[in-house]
Amino acid sequence: MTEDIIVKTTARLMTPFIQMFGLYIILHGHLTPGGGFQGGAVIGASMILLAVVYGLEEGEKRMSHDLSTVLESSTIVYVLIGFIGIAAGVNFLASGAAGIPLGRPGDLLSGGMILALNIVIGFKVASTGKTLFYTLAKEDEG
Amino acid sequence: MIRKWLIRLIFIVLLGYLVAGFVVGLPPFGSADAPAYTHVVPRYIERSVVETGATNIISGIILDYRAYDTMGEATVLFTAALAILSLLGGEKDD
Amino acid sequence: MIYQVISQYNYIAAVILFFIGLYTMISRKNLIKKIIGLNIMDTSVFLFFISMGSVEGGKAPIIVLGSENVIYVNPLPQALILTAIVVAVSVTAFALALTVKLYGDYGTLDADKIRELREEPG
Amino acid sequence: MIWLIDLLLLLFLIVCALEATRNKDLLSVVIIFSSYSLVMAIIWQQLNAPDIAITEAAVGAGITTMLFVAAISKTSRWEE
Amino acid sequence: MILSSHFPVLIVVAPLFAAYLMPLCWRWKRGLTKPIAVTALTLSFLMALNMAFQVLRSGPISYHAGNWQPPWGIEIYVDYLSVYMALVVTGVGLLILIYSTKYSDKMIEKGNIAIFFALILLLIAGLTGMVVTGDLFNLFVFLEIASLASYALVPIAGSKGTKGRFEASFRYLYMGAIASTFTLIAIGFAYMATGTLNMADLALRLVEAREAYPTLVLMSLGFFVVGFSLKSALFPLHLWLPDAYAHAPAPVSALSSGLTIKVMAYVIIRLFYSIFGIAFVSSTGLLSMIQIIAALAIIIGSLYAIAQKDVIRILAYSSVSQIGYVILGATLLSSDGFTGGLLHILHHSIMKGTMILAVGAVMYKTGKRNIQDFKGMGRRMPYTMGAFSIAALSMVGIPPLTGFVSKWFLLLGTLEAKSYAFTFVILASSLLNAVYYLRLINYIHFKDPDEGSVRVDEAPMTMLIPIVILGLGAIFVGMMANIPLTLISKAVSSLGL
Repeated sequence: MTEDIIVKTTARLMTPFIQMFGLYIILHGHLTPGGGFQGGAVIGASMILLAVVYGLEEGEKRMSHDLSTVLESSTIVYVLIGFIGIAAGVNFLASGAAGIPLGRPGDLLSGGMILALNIVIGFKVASTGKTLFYTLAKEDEG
Repeated sequence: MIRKWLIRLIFIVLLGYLVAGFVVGLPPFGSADAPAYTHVVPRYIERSVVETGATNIISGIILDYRAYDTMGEATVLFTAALAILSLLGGEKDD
Repeated sequence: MIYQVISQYNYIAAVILFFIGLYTMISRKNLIKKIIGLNIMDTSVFLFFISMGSVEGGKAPIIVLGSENVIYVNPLPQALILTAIVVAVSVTAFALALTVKLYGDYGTLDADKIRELREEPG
Repeated sequence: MIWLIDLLLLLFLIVCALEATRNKDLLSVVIIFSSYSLVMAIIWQQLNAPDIAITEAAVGAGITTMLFVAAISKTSRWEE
Repeated sequence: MILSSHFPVLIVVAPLFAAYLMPLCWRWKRGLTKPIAVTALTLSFLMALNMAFQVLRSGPISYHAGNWQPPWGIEIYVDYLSVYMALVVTGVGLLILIYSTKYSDKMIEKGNIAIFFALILLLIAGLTGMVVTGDLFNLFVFLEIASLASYALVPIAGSKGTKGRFEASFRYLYMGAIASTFTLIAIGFAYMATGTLNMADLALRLVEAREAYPTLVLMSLGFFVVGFSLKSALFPLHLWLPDAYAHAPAPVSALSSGLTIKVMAYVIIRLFYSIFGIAFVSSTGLLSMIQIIAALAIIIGSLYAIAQKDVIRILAYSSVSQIGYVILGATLLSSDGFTGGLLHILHHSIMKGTMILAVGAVMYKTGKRNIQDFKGMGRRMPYTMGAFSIAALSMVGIPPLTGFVSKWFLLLGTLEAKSYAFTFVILASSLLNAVYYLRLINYIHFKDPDEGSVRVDEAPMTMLIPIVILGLGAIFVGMMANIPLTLISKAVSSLGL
């Protein structure tokens, strides 16, 4: 990676905003265009940007291996949310029927399980995007 | 060389056939009377706000009406991550 | 007849892109080219789906609370395509990982050369 | 008038796809493919599919392109 | 709260859940990896068994995921055919998984073991999901899970695998991706013509749609058939299969051959009978075309198998031939033929499973699998090779083994349909099967081993038990064919034959 001060500074300044934007897309997925996939992809892309500008090792430092293992398996939470339906006596992945409050349409806290599922998907997509790129771009040691 | 041109020829003929013979048979573009718009979808459009609480209908569909699909989709991502890790990832014993 | 064909230009473009992608997949020997072809083919299918969901005078399927008599476009194909895009990315990523490994083994990305190299040792 | 713009965008897509098939420099192909994805995103916005447009812009033009670039940087840039 | 009413979804979720746990286990509690995998699949199998009784007692089960009514939400629909396939998939899958627990220690790179089990679980969950779903797009999603897992399982052995494994996997992916795209297009066409994705609803609405949008329905059917013919390796679209089998680890070959291509054939059956309607399919002329293709597959697959030297490749080409039997049986339009085709699914899953696992056990011991290396193996690994021989004899169709029963029904079917050419094809192919399987048996039991070949003894218990159970299954199912036949005959009559 070249020592380009402009690129590095810009990347450092931009990354928090990009990630904030990604988070916004995730959290407002049930109100505005976007959702877990889109926001997760934006956050994943911001991590890829960091890796491209600063090199892979620097990016690796920001996320420990344990954490990314846990995030890889975050789909478990999706299934657990699905079990709420069964626990409530209705079917798998039921939301309104399981008695999860739907809230007032238009509020941030509305939409039953949609918000929670969006967050799970967002983490999942971001971490997978990061894993895919890092694994593909990593130099072979042997 | 002949094989290459043969493939191209077959492709162009197929393409012409499809464009002429098949596109005509589709419901008109942008029509509101097409079956795709009149059978299942009206409920999503009219009642998703009441039934799922989401104003974004697409969120309502993928994470509530068809949430089981989305679980599968997250699983596809999980599979892809595992698949790549098995090829290029982590610890190797020699 | 001609008008009927012309007015469906989205579908025509999707069909043409589909065949360009399929042609790239079949005729090019380079593995990365094949994967690009696969992606073009996939996006053409997505274009077809989204065009199918389009409705004359329709708005994006985000409900504006309080407004009435708004026509929205068909949201279901869009929801399906969201899933399909993720699937396409997963397959692409895995295919690219395989090409990296193949290059490491054979030093080339040409499908024919790889086959020759593989059959040489017996 | 708006249909003319749509038509131009679709033509641009087809030209991009053809060029991606023809070009021998894989890195150029990937960049062309990236712009193809962006134009596709615009078309989807035109067709009132903002969700898909955002996804395509973030995934197709962002993540997929970076994956291609990473793969090309570890293999060869030229198609023989 | 009755848990058993949730079995249609839990049967898929249990292996998925275990698969999600695999990376966590590998990181913190390595000892738990294999027990969790086996437990999850055992649960799945028990649920399938329970569902079989439920279905036999009170008819098909319809489960609405998320409590949404079918055309709007996703319906999981378990009828006789689905539950039969689910039993085959989870049962054979469980035995293969138990076998892999030992096999993976030596034959899979250590860093990949957890991923290996996770992918096997994902593959089986994907196949089960495809079998029980009642929604077309859901079918596509689970198809992708299963496909991606099976592409990734081919090169999983890492540095312990063969040299061509990446190329085999790439070829498989290349064909599979085209097939998946075709399937997606077909789903798009079907949706465009009818406006629904639910299979039962689709079947109703297609009747009208055939009048309104004839080309669309026809194209949808065509793309479906091409896509799933590719996936099920129906001749002449089988080119990916021998390589993928030869380079994959033995349990993976057993899974693909025993289960994956069978489930793809199941989807073809489902499309023909439950969605498009067999009368319509037959009126388009597609049905007779597929009959001929299947007959060609039977003969040409066997001929290729005779020419091979590598035992796994013999078995791979034999699979190409056997999938022909299943498809031929399903398209004969006679109830006996259909029964034979469905029974052949069970028969072939068990037999091919036994044989590939037995070959895997030999590879585990000697690292070789050329037909020459099998000389005298019968004396060194008597139980493994005994099971192998039973399976091979069953494939040839010796009575009282299963192969005989399914081929008998197929023959009756061809006679009932008055397609005497196909009667001849089945008889001729039995002869061809006999040529290569009896040659194998001859090598194994009646030849002396080469001088200086590796001395080996019986395979370890965890590997031997699944092989022997599967081998005994050949005798058991053959003798008591009425047990699977109760389910199959209900499936056949419920599909309208």
